[in-house]
Amino acid sequence: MGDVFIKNCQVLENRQLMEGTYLMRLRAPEIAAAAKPGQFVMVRTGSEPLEGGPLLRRPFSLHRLNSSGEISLLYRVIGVGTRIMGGVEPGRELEIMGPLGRGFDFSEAKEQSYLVAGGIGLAPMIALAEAMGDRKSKFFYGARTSKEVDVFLALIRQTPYEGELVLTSEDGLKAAKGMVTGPLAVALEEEPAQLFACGPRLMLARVAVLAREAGVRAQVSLEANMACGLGACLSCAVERASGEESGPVYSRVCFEGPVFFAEEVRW
Amino acid sequence: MGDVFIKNCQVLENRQLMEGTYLMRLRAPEIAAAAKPGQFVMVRTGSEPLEGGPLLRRPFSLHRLNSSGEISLLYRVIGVGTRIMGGVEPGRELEIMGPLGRGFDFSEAKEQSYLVAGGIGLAPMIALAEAMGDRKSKFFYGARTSKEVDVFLALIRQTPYEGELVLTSEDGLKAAKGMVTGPLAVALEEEPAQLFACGPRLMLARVAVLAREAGVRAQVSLEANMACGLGACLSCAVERASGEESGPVYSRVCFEGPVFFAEEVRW
Amino acid sequence: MVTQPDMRVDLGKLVLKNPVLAASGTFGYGQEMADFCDPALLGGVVVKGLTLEPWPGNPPPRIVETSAGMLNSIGLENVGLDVFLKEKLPWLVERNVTVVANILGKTVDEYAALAQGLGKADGVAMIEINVSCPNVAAGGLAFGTSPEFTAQVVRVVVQAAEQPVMVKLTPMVSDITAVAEAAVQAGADIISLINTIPAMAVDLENRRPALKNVVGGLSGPAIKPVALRLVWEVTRAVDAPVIGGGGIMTAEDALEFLMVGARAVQVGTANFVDPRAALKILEGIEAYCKEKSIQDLSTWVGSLKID
Amino acid sequence: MVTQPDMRVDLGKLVLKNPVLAASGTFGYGQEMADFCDPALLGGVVVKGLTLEPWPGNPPPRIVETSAGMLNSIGLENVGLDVFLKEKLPWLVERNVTVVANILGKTVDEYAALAQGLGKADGVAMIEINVSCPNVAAGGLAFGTSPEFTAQVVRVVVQAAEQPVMVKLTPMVSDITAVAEAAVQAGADIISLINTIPAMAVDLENRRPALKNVVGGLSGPAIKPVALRLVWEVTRAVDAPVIGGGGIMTAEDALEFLMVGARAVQVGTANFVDPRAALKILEGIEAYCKEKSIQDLSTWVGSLKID
Ligand SMILES: Cc1cc2nc3c(=O)[nH]c(=O)nc-3n(C[C@H](O)[C@H](O)[C@H](O)COP(=O)(O)OP(=O)(O)OC[C@H]3O[C@@H](n4cnc5c(N)ncnc54)[C@H](O)[C@@H]3O)c2cc1C
Ligand SMILES: Cc1cc2nc3c(=O)[nH]c(=O)nc-3n(C[C@H](O)[C@H](O)[C@H](O)COP(=O)(O)OP(=O)(O)OC[C@H]3O[C@@H](n4cnc5c(N)ncnc54)[C@H](O)[C@@H]3O)c2cc1C
Ligand SMILES: Cc1cc2nc3c(=O)[nH]c(=O)nc-3n(C[C@H](O)[C@H](O)[C@H](O)COP(=O)(O)O)c2cc1C
Ligand SMILES: Cc1cc2nc3c(=O)[nH]c(=O)nc-3n(C[C@H](O)[C@H](O)[C@H](O)COP(=O)(O)O)c2cc1C
Ligand code: FES
Ligand code: FES
Repeated sequence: MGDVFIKNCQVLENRQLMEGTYLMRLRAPEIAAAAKPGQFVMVRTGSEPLEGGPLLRRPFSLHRLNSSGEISLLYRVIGVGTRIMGGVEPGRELEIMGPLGRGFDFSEAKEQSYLVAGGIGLAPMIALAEAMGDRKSKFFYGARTSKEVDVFLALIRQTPYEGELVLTSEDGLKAAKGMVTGPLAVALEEEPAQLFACGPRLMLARVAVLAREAGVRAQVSLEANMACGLGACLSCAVERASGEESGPVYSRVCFEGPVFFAEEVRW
Repeated sequence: MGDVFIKNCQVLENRQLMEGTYLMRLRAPEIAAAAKPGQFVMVRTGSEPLEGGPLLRRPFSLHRLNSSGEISLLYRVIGVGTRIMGGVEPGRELEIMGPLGRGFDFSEAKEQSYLVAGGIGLAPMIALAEAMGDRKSKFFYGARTSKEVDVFLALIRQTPYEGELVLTSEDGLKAAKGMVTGPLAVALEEEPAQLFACGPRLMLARVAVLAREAGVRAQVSLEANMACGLGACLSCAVERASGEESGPVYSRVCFEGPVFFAEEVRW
Repeated sequence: MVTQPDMRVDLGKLVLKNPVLAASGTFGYGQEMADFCDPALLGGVVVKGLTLEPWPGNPPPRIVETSAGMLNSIGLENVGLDVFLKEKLPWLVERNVTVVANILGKTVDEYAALAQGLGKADGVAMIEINVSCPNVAAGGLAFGTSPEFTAQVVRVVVQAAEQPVMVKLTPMVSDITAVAEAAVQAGADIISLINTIPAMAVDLENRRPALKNVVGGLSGPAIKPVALRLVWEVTRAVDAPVIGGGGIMTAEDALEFLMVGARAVQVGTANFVDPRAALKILEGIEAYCKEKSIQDLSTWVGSLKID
Repeated sequence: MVTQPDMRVDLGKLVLKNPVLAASGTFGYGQEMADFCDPALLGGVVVKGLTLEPWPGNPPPRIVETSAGMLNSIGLENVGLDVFLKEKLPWLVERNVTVVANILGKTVDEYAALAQGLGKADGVAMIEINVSCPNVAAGGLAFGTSPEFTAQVVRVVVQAAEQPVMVKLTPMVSDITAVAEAAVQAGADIISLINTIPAMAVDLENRRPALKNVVGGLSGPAIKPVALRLVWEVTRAVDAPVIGGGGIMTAEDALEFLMVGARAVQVGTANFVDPRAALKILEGIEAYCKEKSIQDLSTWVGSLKID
């Protein structure tokens, strides 16, 4: 797995990008140096039992990794843990564990790659886009609203990513109306390419089908409720495709994942 | 009981007076108007279950009451609730319930009254001293350290209280060495007077004995673990002196107290 | 269009105006919290557990806070049946409060005598049997830990009482459905659960138990998952209506108990945190019904979907 | 002068180097958390519950957080006895870890077979019997809810095993002392408790159980007061050494269990919150002993004062 750290990391910035979506920058030199795109960290949002806050750490993908020792998280406020995160003032420290899990494998760069993100699944895809640098790729992003499109554009433009952007939004404003898997299917027909994807489970299931049909491989980043993040508790099970005959077989999203090849997973 | 309120009160000031002891001023016009010395409030230091902080409210005596709608609490950091209080920034609001319980009865002012406070038991005694105004009285304060003596002097000098001050400290610096019940016993012998007291249980037990021996009445403010503060849960039991023959009988510190006549209590 | 949802609860022999009750021992005799919560607005008020004779309770300390919960060992301090009927009940009746009397005996005969005494009283809508008291005759374990003892108590109370009888189950048993079934077979009209879970805390510094009584009952959010599970098991095992509770702090918590199968809920510890809690929970349920267009709350009861 | 306190724990047939063990199912096979907690430094590592055959476990979601606690329904996913012996145990043995094997059978025979398989293995210091599995032959209630079934399982394991045998009790019984006594009479060397408390959570928005398995086990700070009470009851009822746990997050928590009478503790959920937790707790106990001049930790065990 490589090195894993638990560090008190100073929050450098914690900014609301739009209603309910925040970007947090942290000083975390060890983690930044060891991490690769697709890996995640676990953030402790609570403190001592009675003093309050949640018990378990919360998992977040690494959204940006930079060589000057910073990491970023892009997160959506869902419940108590992310609400607490949203209220953290810059200057304070958060205890972060990471980097964790298996990230994207983009060593064997093909001629062409398609990056596919839906909603907050954007978080790790920006790190990947950044790391892929000027390799030939297209970035497919499916937003719900035009506001999300704006946020995406602002984020991607901060990176040196130079590939083509293909945008959809559910409201059809500022981007093609519909789901991002629509244009993706078209692109795959025109030019098959390996896929990297993160987003809602239904989107990923569709990506898996498209990949199979196009005869390309897809790496997808999955989510699961997690307790330890280290492979010890077996909370974060995802059923493997292999388990069909002999009963189900599970993998750990935190350890064997969060990035899986689509064909490994039972959808 | 008179009116009781639950109000979100703005913290106007929250100042450390010495290591572990704080003074908090709050805007609480309804409570300030309804309260009298010896009554208390219950402060909510926690929030929603998972979000954290303690479940139950914490009881605190009213330390100052003023006609311009402010109340003050003088508190010592003991555990999680008071630690959270110590960290509250002015401007934020705390949910306060009060005024609660039976305060001091000083309507029948005798020629002379003795106010007796030990440690943080000072809190309600300042309110009482202030309310007694220029009636003839002496204030006995037992400190542990000279620093506590300084804090006491600073606090009492903010009030119009003009009675005599009799100070002791355990370290014997800046005040007579020993327990405050020493000089109190001497004073009672010279000139018996009704007693008003708040402090550690052992001090109050001694005050009760001195009162009995001197043939004067003593009102003492007691503490007990509390859940509701309203007389409903029966958590805050103190054994009554009356219950000797027929088995124990209990009173509620939050409702029949916190101020009791010493002879009501089984010490 | 949003209309007022029907919040009434059909308990068979009795219809409650709404599904939120104050739990025994957490609301005094209704009067103590009246400044903040008009007891007449609630589905019912279960008064502090009654014994035949007045009872002094345990020596202090009687409570201590724990992680997301509290322990109490009040020890059933109460005014006794007679004083309740003469001094406490009239105030409640005058205000039209739906009164549930919670009773506890040290023997089966005491339970019968309590039921008889209450049976004659106007204004007691229901009797709740607390079977958590140690059954001295049977070695000190609580009546409620055995289906047989529970049935025995229920039988005499049902016979002596004029009102519908509800049995409040103790959580600390290996098979709650056996106890619930025995209670229903013995004639109980309604099952309520859960009572507190026996537990303990210590004071490290003084090397002593935090409660003078050493052991107390755990309540509050900490026990909610245990309570939900027990309510789930019991509603699937018996046909009698179930009133659920344990750690309910918010309207969402209450809606969860209803969804799992409880027809009504009891709010306990939350009353201490905020004496307005029961009313806020009631209002929250109503608001939720309006938002989700639930016309009749009874359609929500037991609506949990299992694949 | 502060000297190094003696932290060893005498369990009769076995002496542990210190009183802090990692609880089964919360520390994997020791390897997973090794980056943060050297398992050799702990008093022992209880590995994930073993069954005879590999077991896939339950479908997800398998965990959910609750107030001061969590529910899990892992469903005993494990590699099975053979793979454990071949692939997991050697790593632990090589590092001198005190290994406790936690075993679970669906029948009495399976328990016996597990004990036999482990008995031959070098490097398993102790066997912990998990009696929380539903006893299919006896109507689906867990073995551990009945003194008789518990005794039955203990008897066959003690007979088949070469190592000292510890039984881990289920909290959800009305009289834990009866189960503990039966276990000791059947030959158990050590009692450990508590396992998780059966509980449930639901997802209001989706109207579904939060866990796919509907019911899971509650662990964490929420259950600490229940665990302390059970440890207290068992240590007073039986002479066999007791290892206590349930909601231990800090050294103070651990010291409380020891004060109440446990000779050692198991740290579970805390490992998830912080994989360094068990070590920090160990260090905290040591620091406390030094501060309070406790030369021999065993003098602290059971030092709770009752008036
Ligand atoms: C590998 C991984 C990477 C993730 N990356 C991101 C990211 O970059 N940005 C982002 O906004 N979110 C991300 N998530 C989801 C994020 O972890 C949850 O939204 C968050 O834990 C919610 O916590 P909460 O306390 O606010 O919500 P609550 O609903 O109060 O949480 C209750 C419990 O459910 C768990 N939980 C709730 N939602 C999820 C979820 N979708 N996935 C896993 N556990 C969940 C929580 O961790 C917690 O244990 C990721 C999840 C995983 C597993
Ligand atoms: C009527 C009354 C008036 C009080 N006035 C003051 C005051 O003016 N200034 C001040 O500093 N303190 C006062 N106290 C004590 C104060 O309530 C406690 O110090 C405080 O509740 C401790 O809370 P914690 O969470 O910090 O401590 P913890 O020890 O974490 O509290 C745990 C539990 O014990 C209870 N508790 C702990 N200590 C006491 C205590 N001494 N009395 C009652 N309950 C306690 C808490 O309320 C809580 O329920 C008063 C207590 C009572 C009953
Ligand atoms: C201080 C206190 C006193 C209680 N007294 C009684 C009682 O007299 N009779 C009874 O049946 N239950 C009693 N209970 C149990 C509650 O009615 C309720 O069943 C339990 O607290 C669980 O609900 P909660 O978590 O909402 O508090 C008492 C609980 C508390 C906290
Ligand atoms: C995720 C998880 C898995 C567990 N697996 C097992 C197991 O396989 N065998 C067992 O005896 N106990 C198992 N337990 C119970 C723990 O060992 C421990 O007894 C319980 O969690 C209470 O302690 P805690 O509150 O410190 O976690 C498991 C607990 C958790 C949280
Ligand atoms: S979160 Fe513990 S194994 Fe994945
Ligand atoms: S605190 Fe509830 S009766 Fe006094």
